[in-house]
Parts: sequence; C-alpha cells; structure tokens
Amino acid sequence: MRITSPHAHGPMSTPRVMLNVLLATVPGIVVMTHFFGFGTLVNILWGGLVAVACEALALKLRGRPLGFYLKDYSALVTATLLCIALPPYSPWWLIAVGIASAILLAKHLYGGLGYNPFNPAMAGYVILLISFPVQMTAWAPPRGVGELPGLLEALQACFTPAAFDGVTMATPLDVMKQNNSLLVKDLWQQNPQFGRWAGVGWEWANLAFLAGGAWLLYKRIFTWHAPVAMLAALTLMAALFNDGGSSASGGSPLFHLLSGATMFGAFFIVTDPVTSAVSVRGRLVYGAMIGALVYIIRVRGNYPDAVAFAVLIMNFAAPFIDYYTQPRTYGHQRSGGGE
Amino acid sequence: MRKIYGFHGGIHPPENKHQSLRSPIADAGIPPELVIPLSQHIGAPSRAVVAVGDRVLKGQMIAEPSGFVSVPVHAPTSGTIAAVEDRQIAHPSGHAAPCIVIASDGRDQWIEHGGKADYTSLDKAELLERIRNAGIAGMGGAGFPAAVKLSVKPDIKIETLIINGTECEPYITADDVLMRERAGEIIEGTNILRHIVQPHETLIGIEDNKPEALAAMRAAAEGSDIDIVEFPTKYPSGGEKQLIEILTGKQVPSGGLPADVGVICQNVGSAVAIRDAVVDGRPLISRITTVTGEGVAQPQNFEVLLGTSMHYLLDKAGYSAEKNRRLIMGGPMMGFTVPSPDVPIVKTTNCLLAPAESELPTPPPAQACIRCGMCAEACPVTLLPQQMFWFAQGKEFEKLELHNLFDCIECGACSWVCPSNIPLVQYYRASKAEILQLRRDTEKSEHSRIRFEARQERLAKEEAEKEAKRAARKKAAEERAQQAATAGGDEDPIQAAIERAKAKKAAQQAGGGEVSELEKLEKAVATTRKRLETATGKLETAKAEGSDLVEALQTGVDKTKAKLEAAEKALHDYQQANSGEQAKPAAPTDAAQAAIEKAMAARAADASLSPEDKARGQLEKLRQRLEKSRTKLAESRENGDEEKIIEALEATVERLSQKVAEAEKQLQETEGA
Amino acid sequence: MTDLFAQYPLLTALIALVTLGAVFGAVLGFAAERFKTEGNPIVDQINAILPQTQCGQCGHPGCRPYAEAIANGEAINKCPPGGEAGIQALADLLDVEAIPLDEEHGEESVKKVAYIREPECIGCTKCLQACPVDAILGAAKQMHTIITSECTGCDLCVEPCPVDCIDMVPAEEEGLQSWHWELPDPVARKVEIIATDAPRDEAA
Amino acid sequence: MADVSYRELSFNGLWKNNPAIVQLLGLCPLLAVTGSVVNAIGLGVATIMVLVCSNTSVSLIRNIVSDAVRLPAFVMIIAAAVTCIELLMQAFAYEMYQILGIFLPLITTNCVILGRADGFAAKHGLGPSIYDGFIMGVGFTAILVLLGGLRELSGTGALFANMDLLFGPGAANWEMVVIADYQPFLLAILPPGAFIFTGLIIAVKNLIDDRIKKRQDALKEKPVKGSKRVRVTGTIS
Repeated sequence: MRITSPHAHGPMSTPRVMLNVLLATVPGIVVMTHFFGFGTLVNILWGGLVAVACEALALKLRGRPLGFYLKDYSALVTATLLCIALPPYSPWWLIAVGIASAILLAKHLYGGLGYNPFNPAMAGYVILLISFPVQMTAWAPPRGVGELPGLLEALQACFTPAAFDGVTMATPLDVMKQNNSLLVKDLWQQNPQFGRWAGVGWEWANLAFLAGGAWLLYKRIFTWHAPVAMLAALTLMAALFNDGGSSASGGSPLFHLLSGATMFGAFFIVTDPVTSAVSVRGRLVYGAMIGALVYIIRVRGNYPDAVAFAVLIMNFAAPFIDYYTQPRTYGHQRSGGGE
Repeated sequence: MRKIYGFHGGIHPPENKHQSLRSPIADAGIPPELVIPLSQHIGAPSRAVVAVGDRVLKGQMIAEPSGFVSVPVHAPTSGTIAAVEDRQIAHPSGHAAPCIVIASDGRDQWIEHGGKADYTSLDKAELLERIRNAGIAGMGGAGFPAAVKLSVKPDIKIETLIINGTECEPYITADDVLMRERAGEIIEGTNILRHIVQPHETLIGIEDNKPEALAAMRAAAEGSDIDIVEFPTKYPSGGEKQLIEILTGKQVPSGGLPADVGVICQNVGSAVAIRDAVVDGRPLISRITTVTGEGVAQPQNFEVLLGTSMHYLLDKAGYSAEKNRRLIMGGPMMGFTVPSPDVPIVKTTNCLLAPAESELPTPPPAQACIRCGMCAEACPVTLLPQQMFWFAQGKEFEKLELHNLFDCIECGACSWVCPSNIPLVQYYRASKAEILQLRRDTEKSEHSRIRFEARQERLAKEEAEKEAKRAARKKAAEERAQQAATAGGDEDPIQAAIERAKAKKAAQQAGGGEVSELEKLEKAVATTRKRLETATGKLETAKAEGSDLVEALQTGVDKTKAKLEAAEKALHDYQQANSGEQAKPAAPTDAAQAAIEKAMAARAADASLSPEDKARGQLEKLRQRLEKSRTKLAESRENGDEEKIIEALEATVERLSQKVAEAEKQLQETEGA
Repeated sequence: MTDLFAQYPLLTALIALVTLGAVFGAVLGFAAERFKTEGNPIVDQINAILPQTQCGQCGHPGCRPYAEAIANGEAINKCPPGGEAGIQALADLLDVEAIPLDEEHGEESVKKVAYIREPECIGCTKCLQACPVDAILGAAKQMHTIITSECTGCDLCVEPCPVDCIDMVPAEEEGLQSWHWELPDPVARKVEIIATDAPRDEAA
Repeated sequence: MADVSYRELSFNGLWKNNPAIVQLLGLCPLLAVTGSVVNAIGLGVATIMVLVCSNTSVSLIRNIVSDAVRLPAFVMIIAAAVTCIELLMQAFAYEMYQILGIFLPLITTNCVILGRADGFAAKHGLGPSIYDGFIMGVGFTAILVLLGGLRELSGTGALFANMDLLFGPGAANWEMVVIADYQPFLLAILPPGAFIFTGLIIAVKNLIDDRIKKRQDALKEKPVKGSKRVRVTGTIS
C-alpha cells in the first residue's frame, strides 16, 4: 500500500485530545466533591462503567473492532461530562438511562464518533431532564449549608436509592428564577445556599472548570473563540438586563458567570468539536448564540439551567452557521456562502 | 525593514535540518551508469536525439524539447549511449518511463561550450533562449521550466522579482547550503533575472532559521538593490503563493499565475543554474541534493550529476537498508516514497530522505473525523479540509469544487495536524484526479452523442433518398403499365397484382414457419441442457457416495452431452443459415431481431455453462468459424478474387486452426482436471 | 342521490359546497387547458447522464431511447457502461433509490476501445455499418482502422467481423500519464463511512 | 385490474406496504396519540371505519367523477365519513372522544385515507376497495397499538390502562402492571419517544425484510449476464 505525503505527523491524536479533556475536568470534580460530597465521584465511576459497556455493545453490534475504538476514550469523556452535570447522589438507573441514551441514541445511532449531530452528553442530560424532572432537580445542599453524606452513603444513594434518604434543596439558579417577591439582596440573606458571588460551592466549581478550560486552551486542544464568545454573550445579556437587584431581576453578570454549568458548558460542552461550528467566525457566532440562549432560557424558560438546551439548539444550527461562515480561500474574491 | 505579511494557517513541524548541515557540499562523483529520464519537468517530455552506441560529451544535448512547455536534456558526463528505453523512475506510481542510459567513460570530457560574462549585452529573448537551451526547470521541486515562467506577456509589468530561499520543509538543506557556499553566484543569477524581468524591486526571502545563509547572502548582496528579507519560520512559507503573500501581501488569484499580480518567483537553485547557463554556458547537468535521515550514517549535501542512481548516492552517505523502511524523494511533508532505490536523481530531486521507522513511523489506521477543525486552522490557503474530506468520501464532486478543492496545494499541513491520522491529502489528490477524469468523460460522451445523432440523420437521409428513387421507379413502372394497358388488354396487371400478393403471402408463411422452427430448436437445446444438468448432478452424488452406478451414469451423461452438442449445432447452423438468408431480402428490423436473438442465445449459452461446457462451446464455435472461413476461402479462390483477400482469408484460416488446436488442448485440460 | 341530499336539512351548506365546487371546477378546467406541459425536458437531462456509448446493452437502440424509457418509468439500472456512478447520478436526478446494476444487461468493466488487427482485415465494411458513431475508417476491400478517440467501446463491431480481427483493448493502459492516487481504502485504513455499516457479515 | 388477489391485498396492507411504517402516511396521529394502548385502539378503530367508508364510496363513484375534480370529491367523502364517526364516538365513547380530541377530526387529513382512496379505490371495484380499506386500516391500527403498547410500557411500566374508556366499565381492571415501582419515563410518552419507537419498529421490519430477501436471493437463479442487449445499428449486410 502506498503512503501519501505527508510522511511526518504532528504530536496530536484523538485519544490524546480526549485524555486531556478528561484531565482538565479533574479540578472541577475535586471542587465539586469538596462541596457536595462523594456523589459526583460515584456518578462518574458508575457512569464510566456503563459508558464503556454501552460503547462496547454498540461497536459489537456494528461489527467494529472493539479495542481500536474503545481506545479513543470518547465514551469516557461523554460519561464524565454527563455525570458532572447530573445531581450528586443520583440513583444508578438514572445514570444508566442517561449514559445509554447518550452513547446509543445520540452517538451510535447517528454513526458513532464524529457523526453525531448532537452533543451526546447534553442529549443524554436533556432526555433525563424531561423524563425524570424530579430526580434531575434534586441537588444536595453544599458543604456548610447541609450535612454532607459520606462515601458509603454516596454508594448507597447510587445503588440502593430506596434506602437512601438524602436532603435536597433548590439550587441558587432555581431560587433566583422562582423568586418574584424578594429583592436580590434579601434573597441573598434569606437563603443559605447563596455564597459570595453566586451559590455556595457553585462559584468555586465554576472557577475550577475555568482553570481546567484555560489549561486546555494552553494545550491548544481547542481555540478560544467559542467559549469566549459564549461567556461574553452571557455577560452582555446579563449586564443589559440587570436592573440592579429588583425582585424581577435575572441576576447579575457575575452571578450568571459563576452559576450552574456556565464555565463547565463554556469549556467542556461548547468546545465539543464534533457538534460545533468549525470555522473561526462560525465558532464565534455559535458560542455567542449559546451564551445568549443560556441567559434567555435561564430567565424566561421552564428549566432552571439552560446550557444543555442552548447547546442542543445550536447543534442544530451548526451546519447552517458553517455554511454561511465559509472562509475566503486564498486567491478568491468573496465567494462561496458569502458573509 | 520591510513589512512582513503573514498567511493563514501553517504549522511548525520539527525542522531536523542540522543533521545534514555538519559538512559542506560534497561531490558525488561520476557513477558508471547514468539513467536520464526524458520527462524531468512539468510539460511535454523531451525527444531523444541520440541513438544507442553514440558517443556523447558532457553537456551535449541528448534530447530536444517537444513543445513550448518543455526543456532539453543534456548528457551529465561523457560516455556512450547504452540504451534508450523504459526504466523505472522516481514517481509515486512506480511506473517506468522513457530514459536515456549513458555508460560513462570516466573522462568527464566537456563538449565545447562558452558563456557570456557580459550578459547585459544580450537582449531578453536571447537570454531566455539560453536559459531554455540549458534545460533549466524549477529546482524547487515542482519542475516548471524556468524560461516559460520568465516569458511573461509583454503587456504585464512585473513589479517584484522574488528569489525563493525559503526551503520550509523539514530535513531539506540543499538551498541552505547553496546560499551559504554560493551566495555570490545566486546574486549574479539574480542580477541576470533582473536584467530579463526589469522589476521595480527584487526580494530574496529567507526564513529566520537559516542565520548563516542570511549572513552570507547579505554579505554578497551588499551594495546592490537586492533586498534580503528575513521572516519567521513557518511551514509552508516556501510555497510560491505563500511566499508572495508573505513578502508583498498580495494573493495570486485562483487559477492564475504570479505574473497576474506583477510578481515572478524563482528558486535560488534556478538562479544559480541560470547564472551557469548564461555566464559559463553550462547546461543543467547536476544539482545539489540533501541526503539525510537516520537511515544514512553521514547526512550531508551532495553535488550530484542528474541521472545518478539514488542507490549510488545513498551509499556515498553510508546508507543502511535495514534501518530504513521507506525512501522518500523530497521532504517529509510533500515528498513521495520512491518504488526502489535504483531510480535516478532528476532535476527536481532536492532531497533523499531515508528515515528510520522510529523517525517517521508508518501512519496508524485512521480514526473517525471529530471535526476538531485543526486542519482548517492549519490550512495555508484557508480551505475547510474537514468538509472536503466528507465530500470526498461521499464523492460529492460538485460540492468539492464549490469548496475550492482545486486551490489545495497539497502541502500536507492538514494531515500533519489531524489528530485522527486521516490521510486527507490522498483524498484530495484522488478527488482531483477523478473530477478531471469525469470532465473528460462528459466531454467525450457529448461528442459521441453528436456523432451518433449525425449518423442517424445521415442514415435517415439515405433511406429517404432511396425511398424517393423507388417511388420514382414505381411511378415510371405504373406509367408504363398504364401505357401497356391502354395498348393491350386490362386483365394483365390485375392478374400480376394478384400473383404478387399470393407470392408475398407464401413468403410470409414460410417466414413464420421458420420462426417456429427456430423456437423448436432452441427448446431442444434448453431441454437437453437441463437433462444434462440433472444427469451431471446425479453423477456427482453417485461419485461422492461411491455408488456402483457411476459407470452407467457416466455413459448417460456423455450421451446427453453429445445430444446437446448436436442440438446446439443444429440451432447454430439454422440460425446462421437463417440470418444469412434473411439479412438481405427481409426488412431491416427482422435482421436486427435475428441478430439480437442470436446474441442472446449465444450469451445465454455462454453464461449458464460450466467451464468445461464453456470450453467445449468455444471449441465448437471456433470450428464453425474455421469451417466458414474455409468455405469463404474456397469461394474466393473459385471466383478468382484479389490476391490480398485470399491471403487474408488464408491467414484467418490458419489462425483459426491454431485457435481450434489451442481450444482442444484447453478442453482436454479442463476435462482432465 | 340528489333526492337523498334534498331531504337533508343542510340545504344551504350543500348549495354553498356546490357553488364552491363549480367555481373550483372552472378554475381547474382553465388551469388544465392553460398550463398543459408539452414534451419532457427530463429526457434531455437523463440523456446527458447516460454515457452515450450507444451500445444497446440496455435493450434500447441507443442512449436516447433508453433515456426516454427511463422518463417513462423504466428501471435505471440497465446501463453497464455508466456503471454504479451513472446509476447514482440518475437516482439523484430522478430522486429515486439507487439500485445495483442489472446483470442481465451486462457488467461494468474498464473502458475499452476497439482495435483492428490490420493485417487480418479483409475490408468487408461490416464493422463500418455496425459502428454507431462512425468511428471506423475504411472502404470496401480497403483495410479498416478505428479512430480511437471516437470509439465509445460499445463492441458492436466485434461480432459482425467475418475474420474476427477486432479486439477490445483497455482504453487507457495504466501508465505514468493515467496514474493517479486512489481514495484511501476504507477497509485497510479503517476510515469509516456510514455505508460500510451495511455489510455486517464481513466486518463481524 | 379486475382480478385482485385478496391474499396480496392482505399482505400489502399488513406488511409489505403497511401505511404506517412503509408508506409513512398519517404520521401526525401516529405520533401524537399513541401514548397508550387504549388511545391507539380508539384512533385505530376510527381510522378503519373511515377508511372502509371512504373506500366504498370512492369505489362506487369512481367512474362518474372526472379526473380533474376527483380530489375535492374524495375529500368531501372522507370529511363526511369522519364527521359520522366523530358523532358516533361522541355518543358511545365520550371519554375516548375527549382524549383523542383534535386528532379525531384530523383523520380527514390523514394521508392514509386519501392515499388509499386515490391510489386504490379510484381504480378498483367495490369488493377489493372495501377489503383494501379494511386491511390497510388494520395494518395502520396494528402499528398504532404496537407503538402505544411499547410507549405505555416503557413510559409507565404498565399496559392496557384505562381500557374502560373504550370497552365499558368491565374493562377497568384490565390494566397490567408489568414492572412494579417503575419510575415514569416521560420521554417515551412525549412525542420524541414516539419518533424513537417508530424508528425502531421500522428498523426491525427492514431487518426482517432483509433476512427474507437474502434467503430468497440465495434460492433464486443468477440471471444471464448481458442477455438483454440489442443491436442499435440495424442491419449488417
């Protein structure tokens, strides 16, 4: 078999990209474990197991070599991202259904890695959210607000959910959304889950994910365009509609930046290469639209956090964006799809 | 300081240039045999002007250009022409191409030659002629004839002359050492080019990873208008279009030439070759080639005669074949694997790369494209490689063209960065070739359609003319009959008409009968064949079971076979006779029908037969054909036809007899097996 | 039937419907007359896709008749020279599913051109009459030769030749000029396309 | 056209040309009301009745109505039939009528019905048309019920809930709890679930068809290669 040029190859490889992404989630996971207990860790371990099993099953059914495709770690990345998004102390079946939907429905039914139009982790998350709204909004109170279950209790919560009786409470985003009587200042005083800038724990988790994302940027795993555009758009929207803390307030820009899945979404979901726009301008548009949608859905939509929905909606639009943001090829006057 | 422009994308692969820079340019010497391909450049191959056995002198023209975009070839040393034949050349396909082989005599005797040190006294056309006659074709790697590049249309004003000293590919240092050691000659060559082109400004672009070359060039250019421009290293800055953008900020329009934006670009190697051609009158017979990679003990640059075998050169550098998995001509980014180390060095061989497996490993299997977009970031012409990859996979050629596939320079940056190891460049190369093929096919099919329609029209016209003539004859006959009728009784014509009708009817009936006869024969063949099949099947099972009926069955099968043969022969004979008979008198449709049926039957018989039966059928057919030819030959002889025809027929008979014999042998073999 | 409706109490509704019916009927009638389409432009488009070898393997005398037949609903898989690519193009044009080539009409093979072994030609002109594109040069009792650039490779001239002096040879010999890179082999390089999911038996 | 094999018709309606999973007609009700078996049966039966009525009438008038106005005529017939069925349902299964809501009148625009009217009844006699309407309706209903069952089972963990809406109070205890303690899986009940399950059913059908075809192909004789060629150039003399 003849080998075409180039004969040299750069250092980057898909498994390495995936491993880097996995590594970059570590600070965020550590912070989440610190504030919410071992729930997230148990989620990830169990979810990873299910994901590998689902991936292997799908590959087997499709007659693909198992080892070769399992080694790209994409299933583990999907599982980790989904499990971080799930509430800690979720029952095992919830995680299994989510992972199975993500890997089998959102990924392999569309042709496997690289062919999926929707982000598998977010598709799995949304399927769970609309199917099991109760379980999906039951967040444990963070350290300092409520009692943290231990590792054994975390395992119990996962595998014998009936025997586990955990305390749950609304997340700050939820409280902010439901509120229509208190001023933002009073809200802060009356609810213990609000911290310095956003929610207790949430703000630090977000900063940790920001750090992980910055490391990925440094490693050139992705470009800055989409995440920065998303954060900028979200900040802009929050700043535009920030009324200084009335009862109808949507929250300050800082609150939005450090709440919920903002940073996690910006650096780990929006940057998913398969489902996002490709060209530089396309990524700017794609990220900015997600940022705007996140704010709109958070403030006006039915669900408390919005990253998953915003991302899925823009996944739809990615090919369209790509079509209209084709770069001008060397030596061409403006041609192709145009502006 | 000049403003340096950038270009989109680009990559920074490890340079690996220092290995071959440890020693100065070495002389590779004169190998015992030189193989000089006639096509070492882009354009029409040259035409050999020497014959085997001729003695040639060094620098003598041995092949002349065969078109505008073509260059001559010269003998690199003195010796005798050993062969003019197809030899394997350095090409990714590994195919052979016409070459002139010179057995060198070691005397290295120059042909009489002379240059003109005062080139300013020559005008542009004369200089171009000298460059062309010296056989100079782009030394950078592409091999575009230098004279063609320099002869721009008179209405185009060249603003900028660019001398390309960039050499951006990893490993290659041929231009680097040339600039270090022969900076003066480069400047001299550049001055000749300036004299030809008369540009506003002359730039020599050199990357900042060659400080020694920069210094040497700066020193040599001291005091002249030539501007040595240093710019940051990035692959592929050495691409002509990229270099033009870096130095001037202008982009060559798609499908256009640098001259369209007032730029002409020449390689430093070409500049030296031009100097040699003009000042010394020396044609291009040697070049500087880098030999590098872990497969050789002493990586270095050689001044090597064109036509030297790569193996010879590699041995000079201490080549060990075990260490080296594949031999690459050119750099690791755009070079290609040569089929064997025995192919010759040509004008475009700037590097021989013999990497160890650990150095440039065999690419692992490609993984799925994850649309990471790294390829789009790396692409120096701002394409969307990953989109083109999907389209190439789906063979969506229209979309590929819309995505400007043909602007791809195949630099390999996309493949280099691809985390999934997808051989993107191969997709683009294959798609480009297929699109060009499709274009040719469409053109051809359109052409065929026009010809077919013209033929139909012509036939229709001929038919119409015939019809008109017949009508005229008929009319005349009628008139005559009328005259006769008025002269004689009026019973005769009616009687005649009735008889005619009767005859026609009879003929029709006969025809109908024939058709049913044909059907009968066909049916007979079909049933016999079926019977044969069942019988053979039974025989097979019997054999397998070791039954004692085998013998009886065998005779049965043989008998059926014979019957089948007879039936087929009858059918065939009948068909032949029939078509022969019918062809002329009957209406055209009938003959066509018969032909179709014949073809169908023949094909049906062909396809459903076992190899043995097939061979037998073939034999039968051949025999018949032989028979036919023999009769024809006899006829021709009787008629006293032209000798030529008789001869041809005789030849046919002989050939067919041979074929029959062969077929018989084959049949025996099949039966034996 | 009218009686039945007459007894029905919703007479006004009925009348309204009838009136509507009449009005729309008139519009329909007008439209049917006014916008009558003539000819079938699709035939030309189909004909443009067909390879114009005029070989008759499809069972029609020439490419255009087959194009007309396709426009009238005949299967699109009867053209071996066009091959799978041609079928795909037709399927795209007509928006139908691409089906595999009908083997009863022959097999896709490399492009060929006819070649007359000239010393053996007796000048019978039979092949001249057989050639659909007039690609054979010759006259009675003169040696014939093929104009290779015009030959479509239909092989219709082979059978009529009485001395069997016509060969079909590959149109382009694989050589330096015709060589080009092939698409990477999806199996060897494991570059997956979704279509490869189909033959599971081989992969598993 | 005269002799239509009823066997063929049955095979067409139930499997080969099934309106729901092969022709993909009438997807709107198919996806919207198949949240449970009882809904599916209700709509399915209504569709069967409408199909039979419309096919009957269309077949009867097929020679009277001119080609240009056939569609308006068919739609009128179908609309009338649907109105009758709607009124009947209102009278005898009021709860069901309320659950099916807008989808009952929407049967008018169900493509299965117009498709069969125009594609079959307008070209065939009374008998075959009635049978075709019936069997197509049954095929459609079968898929509705299958889909309803799958979605009900995976959505709620039970089967045949609320059958009394259709079959009277006696059917109230037909509900089977297949999986106890089941967490309602809302996705299956929501429209996306309908899409996913329809896709799966189609996939299974294609799989079976492929298997059958492969087996048949193995038995079938290879056709003769190149046997259908003609000579385009006429006589060779």
